[in-house]
Amino acid sequence: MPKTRNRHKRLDGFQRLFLLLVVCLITLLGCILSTIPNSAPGLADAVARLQERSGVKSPVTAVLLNFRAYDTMLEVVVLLLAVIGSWSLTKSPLPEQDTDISPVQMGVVRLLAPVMCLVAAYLVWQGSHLAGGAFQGGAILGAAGVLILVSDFPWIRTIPALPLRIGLVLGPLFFVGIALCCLFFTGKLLGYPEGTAGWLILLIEAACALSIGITLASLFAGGRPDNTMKKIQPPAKHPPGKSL
Amino acid sequence: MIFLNVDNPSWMITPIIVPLTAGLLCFLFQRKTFAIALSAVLVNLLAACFLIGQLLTCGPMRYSMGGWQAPLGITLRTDGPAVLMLLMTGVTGFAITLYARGYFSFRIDDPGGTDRHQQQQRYFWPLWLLLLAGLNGLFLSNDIFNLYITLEIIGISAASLAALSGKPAARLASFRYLLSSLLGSLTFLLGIVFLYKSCGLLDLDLLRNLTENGPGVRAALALMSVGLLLKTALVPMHFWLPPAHANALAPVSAILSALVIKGSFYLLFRLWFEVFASSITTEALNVMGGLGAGAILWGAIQAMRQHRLKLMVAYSTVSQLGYLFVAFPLSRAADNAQVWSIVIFMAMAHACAKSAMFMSAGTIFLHFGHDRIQDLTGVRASLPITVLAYGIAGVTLMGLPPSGAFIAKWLLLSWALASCQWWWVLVIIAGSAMAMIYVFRVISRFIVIPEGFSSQKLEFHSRLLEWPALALALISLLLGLVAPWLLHILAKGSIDLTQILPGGLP
Amino acid sequence: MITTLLYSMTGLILFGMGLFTLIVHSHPLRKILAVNVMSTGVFLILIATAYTPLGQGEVDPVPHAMVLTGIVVSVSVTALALILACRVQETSNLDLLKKKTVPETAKESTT
Amino acid sequence: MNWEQLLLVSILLSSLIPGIIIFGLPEERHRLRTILNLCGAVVKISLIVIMDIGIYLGHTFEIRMPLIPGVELLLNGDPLSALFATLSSVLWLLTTIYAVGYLEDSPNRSHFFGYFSLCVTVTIGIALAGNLVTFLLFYEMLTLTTYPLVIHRGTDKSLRAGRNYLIYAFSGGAVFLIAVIWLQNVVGPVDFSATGFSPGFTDSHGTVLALIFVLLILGIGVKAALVPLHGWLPQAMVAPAPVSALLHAVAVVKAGAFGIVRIVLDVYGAQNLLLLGVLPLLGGIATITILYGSLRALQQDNLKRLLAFSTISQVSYIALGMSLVDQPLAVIGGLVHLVHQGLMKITLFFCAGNLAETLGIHHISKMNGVARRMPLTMAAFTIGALGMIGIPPTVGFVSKWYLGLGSLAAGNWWLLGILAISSLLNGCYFLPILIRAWFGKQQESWPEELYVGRFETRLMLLLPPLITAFTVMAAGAVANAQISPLAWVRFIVREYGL
Amino acid sequence: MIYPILTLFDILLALTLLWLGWHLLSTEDIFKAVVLFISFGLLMALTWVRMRAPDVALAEAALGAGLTGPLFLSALRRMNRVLKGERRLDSDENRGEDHAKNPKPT
Repeated sequence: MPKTRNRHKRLDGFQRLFLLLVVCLITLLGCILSTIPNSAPGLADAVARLQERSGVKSPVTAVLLNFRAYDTMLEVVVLLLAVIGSWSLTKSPLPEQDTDISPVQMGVVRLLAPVMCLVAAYLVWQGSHLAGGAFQGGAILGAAGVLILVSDFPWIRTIPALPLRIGLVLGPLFFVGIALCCLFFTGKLLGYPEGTAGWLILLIEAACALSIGITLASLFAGGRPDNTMKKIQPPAKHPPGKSL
Repeated sequence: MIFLNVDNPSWMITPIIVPLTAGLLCFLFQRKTFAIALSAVLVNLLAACFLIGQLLTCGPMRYSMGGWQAPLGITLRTDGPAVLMLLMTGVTGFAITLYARGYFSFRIDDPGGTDRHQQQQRYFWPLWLLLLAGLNGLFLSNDIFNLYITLEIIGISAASLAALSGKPAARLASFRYLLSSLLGSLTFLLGIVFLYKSCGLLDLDLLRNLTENGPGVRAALALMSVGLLLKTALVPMHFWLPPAHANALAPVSAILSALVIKGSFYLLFRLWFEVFASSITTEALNVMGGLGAGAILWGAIQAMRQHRLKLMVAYSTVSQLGYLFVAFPLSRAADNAQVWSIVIFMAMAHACAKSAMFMSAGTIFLHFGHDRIQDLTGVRASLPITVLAYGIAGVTLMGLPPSGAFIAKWLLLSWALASCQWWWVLVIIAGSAMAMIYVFRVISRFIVIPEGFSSQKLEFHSRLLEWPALALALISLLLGLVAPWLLHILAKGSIDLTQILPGGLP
Repeated sequence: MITTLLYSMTGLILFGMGLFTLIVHSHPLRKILAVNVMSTGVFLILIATAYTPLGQGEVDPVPHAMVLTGIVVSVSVTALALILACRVQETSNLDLLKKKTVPETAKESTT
Repeated sequence: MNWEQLLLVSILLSSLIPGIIIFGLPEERHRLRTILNLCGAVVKISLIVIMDIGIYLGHTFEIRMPLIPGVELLLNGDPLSALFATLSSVLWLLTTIYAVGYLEDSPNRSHFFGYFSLCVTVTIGIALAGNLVTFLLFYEMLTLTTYPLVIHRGTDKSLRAGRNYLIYAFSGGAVFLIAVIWLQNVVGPVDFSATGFSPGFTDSHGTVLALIFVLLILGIGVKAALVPLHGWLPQAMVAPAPVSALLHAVAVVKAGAFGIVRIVLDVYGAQNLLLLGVLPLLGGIATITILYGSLRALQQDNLKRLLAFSTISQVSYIALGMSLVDQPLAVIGGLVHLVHQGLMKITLFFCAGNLAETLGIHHISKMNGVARRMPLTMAAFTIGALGMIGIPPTVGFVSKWYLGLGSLAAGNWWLLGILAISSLLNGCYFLPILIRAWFGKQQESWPEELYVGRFETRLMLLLPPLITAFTVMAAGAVANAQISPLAWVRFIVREYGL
Repeated sequence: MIYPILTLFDILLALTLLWLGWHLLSTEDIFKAVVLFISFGLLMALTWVRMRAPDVALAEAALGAGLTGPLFLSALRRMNRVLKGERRLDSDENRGEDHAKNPKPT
């Protein structure tokens, strides 16, 4: 389609102007960025100094789940919010039952999914001293969930909503719960008691990884579970809203 | 119980943790959600009051998360503006919660209603409570990256809420809103990157104590400001606001217009007048003021031209936001606490008035099935309290005494005259005059009952739909009368620069 | 130092490209892609800032944590935006397609 | 809180509370509504009389409520506010009685009476305001509360009138606001006091203060209907008769005039104004307004419009008196006209309302021989009209006498001439009406005869104008007595030390 | 000695990133753009490793390529399906009417 391509490529006046603007802006920012002296100390030293007290060996995990655990707590909530938002938007448009999945794929998925779960568990565990942690583990879990969803196992449709919700909320709720327990015992929100930091972080990470996995899979599913679904409605037939 | 002491800073986390937990529980249980939500907003309101009391007795406080001190750990802090914003959120949020209950039960009880309303209510509560937690987190946070995350929480939940109504227009508006908000957050994040590269710090108090303000810091501030302006919908970056606010469900519109926008504005203001106050130039302040003036005029003109009530109210938000920015250039004539006082008055009055207006508009929409201004004659006969609430809120928008907006405008005009900047006076007065026109264009329709008009007898009548709006409108009107008390809190809560020591690891 | 600069500039240019595409193009998926590219650009600058060559000390872990957080946030927002975009498409296409299909069917009737 | 402050608050509440209750009452509870209204009015009058006595005996009535530094709400009962408050409350009582009769069986009465009560509360607030901020507060609220009354009929015409009213009033309010803030910036917070601000400012900021004075007068002149800011007033005549009576005689126009008095006497003070040299300006505007209003009134056929233009003309006597602020006699004349004009004008409006309500007469040309059908009403009207012309022993004569004496004392012969011309013009437009009504022959049947009964019209419509007309005569006849408006105004002028 | 090689590698990597980024943003075909985006994500993972950020690299590999890609693809499929389904449904419904109403096409 050369014609459309041409039309596409040609920029109108506004676009040219905007391009110019963006180029200028980026150049300006680039100049500024290059002139910033690299003298800022950063927080590396602080992390290194406090590493021992964090209960984990990996500095990134220490920052994520101890020094700045509050950020992570809120961020797990962000993930959950995305799911709530997507559930509020639409039902899950799972593919039609009649799409045929090759048995090879089914077999591979059956084999791969448990392995991925294992990998995820390993990543979570490894997070305390090497690269890895809740997010990575959760991401692998989520990928496993995506595989299962794509292969369209019949039991996916029958997952009741409540356990799914429990799985989704588990991570954030557990995080908040631990935080409040810490508040109770040490007087500081998320201030882990002496010596328990490592274990608590591992627990939190495990719960969060599970939740993140489920969250990502639910996001892939693209909507709330529809347990009453006998016949699958194509989303287009969904009546458009009438009022407000 | 040592942590139950009044002077324990741990109380600060209540307004964040309680709505957060309640939101999670609401999502988990999906039954008795109103009870959970109501108790959460009630606790939130009480916590805000308690924090004010704490501020008055013990002064500003800082709280280090997990006991990790500033450069590395995340700190929260209370000061005058923050607790007042919490109070604003608490009061408005409480009323909105009650209203939302009335709104949803009205629609669910409607015989023509479908399952859709049930679904909307089910997802409204967790989204709203998490949004509330995000807002409170924003007001209290003292760490710039943490602020980014709270902004994201607010942005995502607000966009989801805006799409809740299920109308195609609402979804489209919500998509635009989400993208704009994302663009805003990303620009803000780029600013954080510049800041971290230049200073290596994330804590606002420590950043404030840095005397160095090289080009890096300036660029960071500019980027963060642009991001926040996009989220605050200052003209000309307001394009996403009117459709998103006007097409949402009425309680959602109230939340978006009253609270969400104030969050990003508060942050912007804090950055400009507290953290980077030393790098601000007069030109930059004038640019902001100019944009604010543009917003006042443009928003008001658009509001006057609208045919739909909710769109009109949404454009009036655009206009009212301008006043907050006109305060920028005039700040040179006043000291810091005064600038805060004007912004706080304006924000609080606008939050209460605008949510009351959206609630009234929503109630009218529910009962009449449309919100075309032309056809809303004689609404007073069927919904007197709603119309009263709308009228009182309108009076606040016009900035008549004794509303909080009047106090704010008084201060603005006073500074403008004191520093001989005539043009601001003209803009402010013109904005108020146009506000008068667009408010009264509607009110005169509402209250006139032409001869031979038979008022519709309404079958459903929910008190929850009418009284919260009236209460908020009255609060906004009488805000000026409690002005000394608010000023007292602001004065008490301004952080003394010398109190904050740099560094300080445990 | 030069590495940091190189990657920072790359990140900045990615940001700019994303910004341009986000504003200029109208397709929702492309807009979401553009936002993703933008966020990647920002993360790249941040990580490049923290970078210190091997043997010259520890890498600052705080930006890494920030980027991790940011990536997760961006994934979740992307997912939400995609679903929203689908819903927009589903409802808005009704009108759009009806306009389109008239000439199509007309063509069929003439042939 | 001592009893004086309590009294001030209860004066305001005595009409606010009935108003709020009335809003909540269902439409058909008219008996309860009437009782509430009348009780409120009577209570208010008695409270205000107590305050008057207190002020006379030298008590101070004052409530302060600081808002922000430099801005505070201040309610203050001084002799001047007592004058206005007493006038308003007495006329409110009469107007309420009249309105009950007037609006019998018409729809939306709870709405009407609710705003009516609020309106009076606000007017009393204006009377009691102790500084410019408080004055401004009530001044803006007055616009808000009278607006629903103006558009009460709901016709397109009334909506248009309402819109114009709002635009005029709020523009005036905005100018006034700017002027107030500017003034505060220059001289600091100003309370209403007998001397005004310190004369030192006049030397240092003369031009600015003069400009601010002009702005203040412009802002307030909208409500006082000074030419050329009078456009809203004749249009607002579409409102029901009690509203017109209230707007013209008690609330809005009078509030504007009262504001001028406050600004001249209390904010600037005679001394400052003389130094600034802006008084001739005020006098000039007042003169133009007096003549213009009278001339326009001459051309009217619609009775209410004629009365409206007559109001424009008459209210400016007050401004005229104020422009001669250095002459105690002129000040007395102006101040006492505040009361006298209210009494006379409300009588006229009551009568015009009676004509319209009983016989459907809106135009002068239809009034031939109406006095034979409604002798009492027309008698009251005649007294009011003669008062307007200034024929003794009515109160109108008293005001004009003092104004004339004041202008003579100031050596302004031309002002005396203006007064004479104005009286002549008043005669020109009122006397033909009187002649037509008393001696004209009824040519055709009345436009629509709405009421036939024992009296010439409903008793509740008849009594108020009779009472006010009697007062017009009595207060003029006993002007020199111990208790009369004139006596109180003399007391005020003594207090100001003029 | 290792320095120039690394720099060369860096430049190559950066240029590839930019090239990929530009292409994925400007290509006509959305599907192609998504595929390019996935490869872009993988390349980013490589960059993170280069920047000594293994945690981020892992997350990027798993999230950026492993999840965002499928998310985009499924959204694309959903949109296309809607488009097709809509068209089929639409034309089915309208064909008869169009024949009846608009015998003369413009």
